[in-house]
Amino acid sequence: MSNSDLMETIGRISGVNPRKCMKCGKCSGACPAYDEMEFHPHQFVSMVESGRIDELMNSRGIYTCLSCFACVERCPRSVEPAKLIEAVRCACLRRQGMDHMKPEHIPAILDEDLPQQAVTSAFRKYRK
Amino acid sequence: MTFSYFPGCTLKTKGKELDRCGRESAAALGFELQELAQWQCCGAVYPMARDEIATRLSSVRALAAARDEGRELVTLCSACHHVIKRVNGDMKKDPEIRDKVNRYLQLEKPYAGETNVLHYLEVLRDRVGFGEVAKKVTHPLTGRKIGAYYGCLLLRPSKELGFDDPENPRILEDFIRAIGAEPVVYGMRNECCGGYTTIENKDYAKKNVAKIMANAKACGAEALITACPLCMYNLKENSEDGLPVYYFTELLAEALGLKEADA
Amino acid sequence: MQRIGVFVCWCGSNIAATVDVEKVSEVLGHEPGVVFSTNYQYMCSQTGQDMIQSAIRDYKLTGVVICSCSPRMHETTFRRACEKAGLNPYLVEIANIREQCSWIHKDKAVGTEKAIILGRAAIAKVQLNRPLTAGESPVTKRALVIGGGIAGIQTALDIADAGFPVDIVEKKPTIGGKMTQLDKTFPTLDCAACILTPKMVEAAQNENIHIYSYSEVEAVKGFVGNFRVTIRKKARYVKEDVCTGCGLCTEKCPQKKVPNEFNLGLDTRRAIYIPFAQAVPKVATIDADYCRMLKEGKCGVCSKVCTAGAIDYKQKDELIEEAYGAIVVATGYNPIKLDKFDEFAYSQSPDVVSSLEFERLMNAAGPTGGVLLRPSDHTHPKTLVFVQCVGSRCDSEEKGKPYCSKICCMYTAKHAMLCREKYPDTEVYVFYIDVRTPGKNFDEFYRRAVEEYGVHYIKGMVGKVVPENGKLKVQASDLLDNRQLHIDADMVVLAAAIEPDESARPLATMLTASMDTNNFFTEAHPKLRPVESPTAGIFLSGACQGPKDIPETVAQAGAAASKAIGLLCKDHLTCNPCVAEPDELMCNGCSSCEKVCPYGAITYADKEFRGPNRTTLIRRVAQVNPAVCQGCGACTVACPSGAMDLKGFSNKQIMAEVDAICR
Amino acid sequence: MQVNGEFQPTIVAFCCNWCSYAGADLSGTNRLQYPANVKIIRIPCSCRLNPLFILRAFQRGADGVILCGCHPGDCHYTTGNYYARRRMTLLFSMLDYLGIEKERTRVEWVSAAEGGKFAATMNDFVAAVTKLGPNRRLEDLRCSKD
Repeated sequence: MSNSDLMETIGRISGVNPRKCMKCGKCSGACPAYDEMEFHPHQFVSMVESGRIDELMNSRGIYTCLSCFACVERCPRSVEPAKLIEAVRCACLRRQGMDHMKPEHIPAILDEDLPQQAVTSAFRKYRK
Repeated sequence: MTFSYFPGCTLKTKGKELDRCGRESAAALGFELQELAQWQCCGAVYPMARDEIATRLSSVRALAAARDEGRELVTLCSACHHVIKRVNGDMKKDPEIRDKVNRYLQLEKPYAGETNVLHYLEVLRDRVGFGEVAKKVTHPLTGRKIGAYYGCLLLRPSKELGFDDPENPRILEDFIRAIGAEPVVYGMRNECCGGYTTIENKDYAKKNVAKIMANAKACGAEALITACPLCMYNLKENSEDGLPVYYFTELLAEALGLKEADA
Repeated sequence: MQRIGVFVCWCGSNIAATVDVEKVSEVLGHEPGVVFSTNYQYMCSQTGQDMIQSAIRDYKLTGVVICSCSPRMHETTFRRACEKAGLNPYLVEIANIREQCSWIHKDKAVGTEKAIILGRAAIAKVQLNRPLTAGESPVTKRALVIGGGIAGIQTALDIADAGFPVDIVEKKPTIGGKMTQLDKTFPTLDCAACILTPKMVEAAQNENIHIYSYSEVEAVKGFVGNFRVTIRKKARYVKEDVCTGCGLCTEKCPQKKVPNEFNLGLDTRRAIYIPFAQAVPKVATIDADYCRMLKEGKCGVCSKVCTAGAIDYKQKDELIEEAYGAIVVATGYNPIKLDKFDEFAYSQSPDVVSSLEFERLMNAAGPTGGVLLRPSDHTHPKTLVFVQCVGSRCDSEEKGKPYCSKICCMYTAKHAMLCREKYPDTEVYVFYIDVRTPGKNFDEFYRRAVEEYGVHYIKGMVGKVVPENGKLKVQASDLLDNRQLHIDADMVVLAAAIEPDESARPLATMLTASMDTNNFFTEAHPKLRPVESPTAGIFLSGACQGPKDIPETVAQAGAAASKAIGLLCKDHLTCNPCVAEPDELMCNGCSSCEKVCPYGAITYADKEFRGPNRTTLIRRVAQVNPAVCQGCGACTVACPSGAMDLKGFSNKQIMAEVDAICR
Repeated sequence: MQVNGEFQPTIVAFCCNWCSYAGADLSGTNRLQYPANVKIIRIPCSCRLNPLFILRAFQRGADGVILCGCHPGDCHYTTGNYYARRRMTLLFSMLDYLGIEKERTRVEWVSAAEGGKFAATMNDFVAAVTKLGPNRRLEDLRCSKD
């Protein structure tokens, strides 16, 4: 997919208009996963706007975003950065062989108390 | 008062206590949770991408089933509540998603968000009333200092969930008061515990949990309650010397005197 | 039979180059009703005007059509010329053959043909013109200022100085407004009270000014020059003219637990109180919500200690009616409530305060006597975090405001600077999105805060504040360093957005003044008429029109005063004669016109009409107040029976123009 | 109207006194050309336009009618253009019902500063109406010369 197609896809499936962003950085101030991401929520917004999507797709941050919606809740401009991060993650996972987690990994992770919910959500987040 | 009930995958397995105590307390409080005849896992995370249709279907099946029964749909698990309520919102407000889902499901009667989705706590607050709950309490948890742990899924995004004030919620605090205990308000109660990342990166989840625990302890909490099995797991497993954590329904059952009964 | 004169102007070559003026005057001369037609090089010149005037006399003209430049240019000139020759000025019509013909067409044949059609349309219209006389209405030489903050006080002082009586209506027990609560003012750091209180006293002592404190506007009737206003003087249970303001009652009152609004609830006052030492009028007021005597009929301590005998538990609200020629709105602003921004823990920790609360905590007359102490434990804070744009520049309607509140950047710089100046042991952080300092000496002031006082300005925003172990754990972003900051602060100060006072909207409805979606009053023109409301006779002063700092407020207050004075100077107002006029025989009193009138110019009266067979019947019919009607014509179209028409632009006149053009 | 065998539409433009009429003047001041088919009638406000005037124009042989007013929110009389907008919406749906092509009528907001927009709008409108050809449907043929 060309970069402009990627931008279009991300805009469409996220429903986010990055131009609404006023670059206040509240999303990154609110983010509990900040230190686990090399690109931070506010950067996702500006990098999607400027078309630097490949870099985002290759970043670890798309798998460490907790989808806790703190950025969505607190954004004064209703930009919803979490939806952008999700859209970049989807664009990545939907490519052949890009699954971030495979079923064969699971047995090693499982412990006595791990709820099904954790596995289900991880699969939803990490593979297509 | 009878509600359709969506237990969700975890409440049938690792989170049995949340479910069992919830149902028993419901009976004691005078309402019934009628489990949907057929339900499938909601998927545990809400599909934010607008073109994800398949991942919305199981929620819509549950919603349509509740509609056909003519009842409100109650969930206990925070994640199920989050997913089903938001998918319901999509079905109500997003014509494109609604149309695609309905074409896919071929229901007898297309679904358009008619069902009202309630969390068990909302039932306690809005249908039963915490005042009534307090009246039914036989074994008040007097003197116990309990911190409510909301996490993220119950509250946010508040525009869609409309559950409580997302930054200074009080529904669990009111609940704690209703069962005779003393609520401890602490700032981290609506911050994320690390969620599903515990599968991949335990240390990361531990860091989040440590902050929450430290804050709850510093504010004087002696135990935490939650409505989410994943939060429960994270708070318990990923904390070295953390506070005890309970499902809120466990304490509800205790306060209603249901604990000895089955002991 | 009409006798119409047509005058075609060449405008040098402006018109004559692309319009054959000879042909135009020739052809138009044959139009029905036209008895005289000519052309001349410059119709607007003295010679041209003389030509028109002598034609009016010589040919006994009953209507004049001038084919020339835009009526926006010289309509008044030609009307005046005709009036001098004894023709009613509203019997003149202009055909715009310059801006809308000669200047936009290159082909002379095309231009000439169009000019003829435009001339015909004007002739068709003037056939139906009726002489109109502009009415006059007298002006009541008294002004009302609603709101007694710095804006209202300044406006009142300026109007009073010009010699006109002014009344100030203030809903609080004292005038002074928000400025009384401020400590220092930017960018000069002079003490707010020191510059404001003399003005309050001046207002009280000025014999042209009457202050209705603890009063509200209840109803407004009338129109420019002739407003009739009902003022509700709320019962304060103290005789204003008897109370000496000694304050003994406020010391003896046993009800001590009333939150003190002057200090924003940071301390308490008594049930009988004087808001602050320099209050004007310095008169006690009983808070009926807390007074035991008023609630339960027991107590009466204040009455016993009052040697002047000023206490009157039986006092009732009083309604006062007064007439005014001009009304100035100065209802000001309030900081927004912060309960929807609890990520900053405002309702979870007393050490998270709004900027206005911080102002009180720094003020010598404030709850801490001017020593900066944390509200929670009265200790001296070491680390302070200021958060800007709390609730300003928000996208979502329910949570914040879409606009920039304008004053926050500067007062935050002031707070940070004062903090560092008084307490050099403090660390002060300011989180900003943009620093906006477009005012005289403003940017210099902000730079001083950074460079001389060492305030840490951080581009970024606070995302979460968590109270823990007596500290406030602040999590924020530093966008320029691209990192997340974690600061253990002792106090967090929130620069809350400001919004118009809640009394503004109901007041706007009473005044039929327009408002924007944020409840700020709209000005008549955003550039050229910034202190007037579109409703004649209503003027805007201060932050009720938009966020403003003190210098801007005072400047606007003076401007509003001068506009009001300009109005009050006149003995009579000339009205626009092109106003709506109902045909009473056709009107069925349905109120459709009244509903669309933006000025409230239409009322209804029951009138007696003669029916068939010598019967009479009383019908409700519309009446237009020509002094209020601005002549927009909305009512003429809304009227289902076609009873309403607009003078000067009547249905028949416009239809005649249409017919002439489509002929 | 036919000139040299070419159809020349008759266009009536109603312009509000405060914004659009001034905008038309400005396009003249700037010498911005637009076809001579357009004849402007000045009204105090767009809300003065009675839908009857438009019907009358069509009846008397106009091929297109355009209403120009202040931009929403900028009305000299505060709300007049909102009334105009609503009335025109209703009228247009009625004209549509009668089979009058919707390109024959138009509402445009032109401020006093938009001389360029005024000229461009008129050029565009005249071209659109020219393309449609003469208006026969509403014309009162009793008034017709031929």
